[in-house]
Amino acid sequence: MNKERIAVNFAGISMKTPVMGASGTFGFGLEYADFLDIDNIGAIISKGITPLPRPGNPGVRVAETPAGMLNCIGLENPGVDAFKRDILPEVSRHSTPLIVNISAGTAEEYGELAAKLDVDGVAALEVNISCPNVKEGGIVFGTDPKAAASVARSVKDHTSKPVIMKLSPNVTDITVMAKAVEDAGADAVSLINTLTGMAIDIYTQKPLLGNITGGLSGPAVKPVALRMVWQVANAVKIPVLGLGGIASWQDAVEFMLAGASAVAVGAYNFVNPCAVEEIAEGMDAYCEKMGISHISEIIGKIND
Amino acid sequence: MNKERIAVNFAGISMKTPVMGASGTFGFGLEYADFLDIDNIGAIISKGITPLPRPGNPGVRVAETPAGMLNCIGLENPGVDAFKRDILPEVSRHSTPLIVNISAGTAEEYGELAAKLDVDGVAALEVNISCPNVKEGGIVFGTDPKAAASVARSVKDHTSKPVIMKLSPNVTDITVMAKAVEDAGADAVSLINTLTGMAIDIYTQKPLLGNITGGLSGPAVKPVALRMVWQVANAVKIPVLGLGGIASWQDAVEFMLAGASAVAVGAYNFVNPCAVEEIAEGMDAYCEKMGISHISEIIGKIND
Amino acid sequence: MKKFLENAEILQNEAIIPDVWKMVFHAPKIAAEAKPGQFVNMQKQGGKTFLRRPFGIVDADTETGAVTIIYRLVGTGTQEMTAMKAGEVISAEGPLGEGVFTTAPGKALLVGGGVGLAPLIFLAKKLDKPVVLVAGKKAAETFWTKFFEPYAEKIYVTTDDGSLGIKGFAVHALPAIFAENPIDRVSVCGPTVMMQTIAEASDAAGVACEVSMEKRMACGIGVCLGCTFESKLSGKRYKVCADGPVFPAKEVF
Amino acid sequence: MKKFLENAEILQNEAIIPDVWKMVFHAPKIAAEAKPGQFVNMQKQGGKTFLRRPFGIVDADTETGAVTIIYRLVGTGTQEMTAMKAGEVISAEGPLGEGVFTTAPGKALLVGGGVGLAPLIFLAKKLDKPVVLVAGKKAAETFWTKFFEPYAEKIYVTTDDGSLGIKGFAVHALPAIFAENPIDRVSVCGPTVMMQTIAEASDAAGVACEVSMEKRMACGIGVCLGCTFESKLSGKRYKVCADGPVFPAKEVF
Ligand SMILES: Cc1cc2nc3c(=O)[nH]c(=O)nc-3n(C[C@H](O)[C@H](O)[C@H](O)COP(=O)(O)OP(=O)(O)OC[C@H]3O[C@@H](n4cnc5c(N)ncnc54)[C@H](O)[C@@H]3O)c2cc1C
Ligand SMILES: Cc1cc2nc3c(=O)[nH]c(=O)nc-3n(C[C@H](O)[C@H](O)[C@H](O)COP(=O)(O)OP(=O)(O)OC[C@H]3O[C@@H](n4cnc5c(N)ncnc54)[C@H](O)[C@@H]3O)c2cc1C
Ligand SMILES: Cc1cc2nc3c(=O)[nH]c(=O)nc-3n(C[C@H](O)[C@H](O)[C@H](O)COP(=O)(O)O)c2cc1C
Ligand SMILES: Cc1cc2nc3c(=O)[nH]c(=O)nc-3n(C[C@H](O)[C@H](O)[C@H](O)COP(=O)(O)O)c2cc1C
Ligand code: FES
Ligand code: FES
Repeated sequence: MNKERIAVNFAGISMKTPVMGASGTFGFGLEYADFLDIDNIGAIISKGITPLPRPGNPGVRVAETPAGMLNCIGLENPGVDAFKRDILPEVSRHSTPLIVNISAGTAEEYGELAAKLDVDGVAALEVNISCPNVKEGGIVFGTDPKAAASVARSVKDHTSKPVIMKLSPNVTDITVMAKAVEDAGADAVSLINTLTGMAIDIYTQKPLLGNITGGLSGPAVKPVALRMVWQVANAVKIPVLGLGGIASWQDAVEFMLAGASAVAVGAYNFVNPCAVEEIAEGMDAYCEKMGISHISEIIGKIND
Repeated sequence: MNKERIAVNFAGISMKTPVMGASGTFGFGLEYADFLDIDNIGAIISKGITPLPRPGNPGVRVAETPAGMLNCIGLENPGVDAFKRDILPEVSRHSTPLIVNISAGTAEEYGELAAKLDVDGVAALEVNISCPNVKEGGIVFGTDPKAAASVARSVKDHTSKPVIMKLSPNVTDITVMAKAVEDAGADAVSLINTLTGMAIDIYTQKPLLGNITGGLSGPAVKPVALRMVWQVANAVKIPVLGLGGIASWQDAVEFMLAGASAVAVGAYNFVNPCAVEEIAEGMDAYCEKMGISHISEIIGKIND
Repeated sequence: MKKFLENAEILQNEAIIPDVWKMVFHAPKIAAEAKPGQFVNMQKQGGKTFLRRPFGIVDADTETGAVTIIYRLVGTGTQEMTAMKAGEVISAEGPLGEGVFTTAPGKALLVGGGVGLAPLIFLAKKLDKPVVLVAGKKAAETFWTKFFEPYAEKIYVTTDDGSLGIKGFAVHALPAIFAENPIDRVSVCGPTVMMQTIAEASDAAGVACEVSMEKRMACGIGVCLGCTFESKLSGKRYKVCADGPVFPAKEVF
Repeated sequence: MKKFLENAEILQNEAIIPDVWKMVFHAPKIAAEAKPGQFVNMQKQGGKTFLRRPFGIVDADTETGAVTIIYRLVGTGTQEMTAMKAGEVISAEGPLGEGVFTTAPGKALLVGGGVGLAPLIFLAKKLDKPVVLVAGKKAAETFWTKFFEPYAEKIYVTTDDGSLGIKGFAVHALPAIFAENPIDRVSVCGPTVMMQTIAEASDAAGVACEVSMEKRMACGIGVCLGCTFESKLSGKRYKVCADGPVFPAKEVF
């Protein structure tokens, strides 16, 4: 493998590969230590961290769907204090950048949370304004450009780290959201979060998920994610982290050709826990085969 | 099979079963004559008909995706006059209701088209305000509640037939669209049309589809469609025709439990050309097994 | 023509050369109706693909009900077909396409390249001693000749690299073939450029030409409009799957 | 405990009774580490399912590398597993779960219902002559006893319909078992209501009890948080897949 060819700088963060583990699907990275070399991946994006501990939603939380899955975890996490105390020191032993994914109820709380995380060991913040599985905040911030911008501004004001705003696909025009957070000072955007979906048990005649609806992810959503990445990459100047259904190096290459500067693997980690590393290897082999001297050359290439 | 148990009346149209062939995937019904008894299905929904003939989009028009497909046909059709002259008389020989799916460039043109189709042999109009694959009109009508309402009103003013407004899933809140067309006088809504997606050829480094983007359909989108049907059924009083990814009688039952009064099968017809008939049979067997005396009893049952 | 959906037992499924496979399956209804030029739309049920995959009919035995296809390993769908074993069941829809090859009397020249040769085998069988031109990239591809031997009067071969037969493209062999044989019409199936050059050369020689088209298909039965094109002759729009796949060359080029 | 991903060759895959199958596959790394209570996350690659499917380990032979599971035919995933043949390859991830069954000295009672009995077979093998209670709906389900015979000191059977052994639920047999055997602890795996009633009865009798939990899982390795619950004892949140699947009953009920 040619390590230089696939090393990237995303929003100021140096990464060994352009492939990260997506929030909520990669734990805090360490859980994958038996399956891959966690010092040899792009970045670890943490499970969503909130100001206080959260138990998440009751009832069934995951369900399989055709070529994908639904989840309604509801942001279960130990809270920012326990995260800093118990988890951050462990992850910091590794050389791979840790991007902390954050969620809160108001723009102010987002800012306070960002301030608490403005510490060593945190490479960047990914701001989740798009969790479909929690009641407070989530959905408004993810669908209203003004609310999204206010969160972006509040986080920027309270951190020295690069700020990546994570966008929801459940909107009419995702470029409006992307431009709003760009104008508010975001350093990058990541997309997509999950599409809101549902499943029903035809024998109990009740919703399958405890939360009734849940977030759809996996290969099923890839065509939608790719389209949105392409739209957003053509609408903003800040870099785009592309994700949604990536399950192969071919998928990852498609996202970069559409305009993503780096990619993340989500639900597919559950299927192949070696995916984040293997996909980077495949991208390197693609460069070799296609005579591409650096992976970043293909970013947005379909527009040429 | 117990024919009474699954016969339904949808928006004033009597149907032998609650299962129809979806627009653009069922031709004009006759194409399926070798595979099923076209006098034994719920309804035939025609390919989108426009005021003038349309050649559709150039280049590749269909692509497979995980558990689904993309299409960018671009409303190829012979135009309303040729439809009335060449096709309608043939289809009218059958007892199954023909619902004509229509598209046009302005609210006025929608009205004129509706007037031309206010003839014998047309059971209802399904008004496509959500085609993602044509430039003029389509996307505005499908995402702006005022524009959608103006189309609904114009069509209602020019026809004596039931008017079914077909909604786009590419919106932030589909209930807003549904309520707008309900207020404008629509007799029913159908949803979902396709989700806008994309695919890239990693070797040519160009979009796979001639139109760059296309509409995603098939089992992949079912969780999203089901969620939207549930939301809309709880937001409006007019009946809902549910579709999006139906590939089995179990899927069809889920849609009815979520609140659909009838369902349609789209892309899955390409996989199993007998699907529209077989799914109705499966629904009948479900009634038998569950001790349900009429299929309409399960409409919206998950809310109980 | 009537179409059927059959759960077909696979009778044989073997590689001819590493990337080209032959599958024989038992689909008596399809076999009874099949005409040269028609195709079947195949799917392994419970497999990875969503859509069916179209393949030209290579042979259809009305007595045994056996239908043969020859397929090249391309992607997901053909990959999963190669993994199927005799005894397993595959879903076959067909025979599809109203536009079939001409089988009227007269001396026909069949020109094919790559897997485009597959449907021509069935045509050769139904004709009276046609002349056949097998075009390949390299010698390995010319195993095709053995399929035509029982039916052909004469078989010409071209290879791009000259490793077998005449060096060059199919069209380069036409003048000699026309000179040596009293050809009444040409039936072509292969890459678009081959079909176009053969069509033009035939036209120039005053010989009628028909071509078998290939387009990405979703339905295969004329309902999705994924595969349409506009006739160069009449401006009429045709569906490759339902009106074709075989068309007079003048409609296409 | 170390986890592995292995492309495992299937050595055997057969129905024991129509809806319950036994699969043996070659996964030497998993076999070498497996402990009773742990599970494997299985997937037929290129199949119909997106997520892996979890199954308790029934046996793991460190010498031959053979791992055994027993699975009930439930839906898509198990259906496609039944269609796999010896010689085919299945992807196995494991051994998963840090919360394993207690194998310390002492007289253990193993109580299981339905496929919940599967992981108890591996436990029985590792213990010194445990007492086993096999609970089934009807006599057909009690084929399980033959799996325990080599290891058990005594096997009790209950059936809901009384067609074999004691008529009634598992919990109905407990008083007699406790009276007849010097039980130090109880290990249960089965439907929630069985686990809860056994846990309560054990508690009432002053006997420690551990239960093996089952929740819908996406990852199986503690990252998705699909399978968590709150400890009744400490309020702490556990992941069934990573912290369990075996927990002291007091944490759960
Ligand atoms: C009428 C017709 C007859 C054909 N006859 C033969 C034949 O006899 N032998 C043979 O080897 N091939 C034939 N083909 C091409 C064959 O259908 C494709 O090679 C096959 O579908 C590839 O499937 P895949 O899943 O392996 O490839 P993938 O690339 O994974 O397929 C993805 C999608 O693209 C479509 N696709 C890919 N390549 C082609 C192609 N060349 N033409 C049309 N669609 C394509 C597939 O159908 C599928 O929908 C024929 C095509 C048509 C339209
Ligand atoms: C730790 C653990 C150990 C298990 N051990 C065994 C065993 O040894 N033998 C055995 O037969 N079964 C066992 N199960 C249950 C087994 O995982 C399910 O029966 C199986 O996943 C069903 O898959 P399916 O595709 O056939 O069913 P489907 O209903 O089609 O599956 C759909 C989804 O629901 C999940 N699911 C369905 N039923 C269950 C269930 N009962 N528990 C958890 N998830 C479920 C599937 O994993 C899948 O994600 C175990 C479950 C867990 C969590
Ligand atoms: C189980 C699960 C939990 C998730 N939790 C989070 C989260 O905490 N924060 C977040 O921003 N996204 C979360 N996501 C969304 C993913 O990071 C990702 O955006 C989405 O799943 C699409 O990518 P994929 O299709 O590759 O899974 C979660 C996804 C899954 C499947
Ligand atoms: C090839 C194709 C063509 C379509 N053409 C139309 C159309 O003309 N008018 C329309 O309203 N919807 C059209 N649709 C959308 C379908 O009617 C349906 O809403 C959508 O495909 C979702 O259903 P499915 O997932 O079951 O396919 C088309 C869909 C496909 C796949
Ligand atoms: S493939 Fe659908 S119309 Fe030809
Ligand atoms: S299944 Fe993912 S945390 Fe347990």
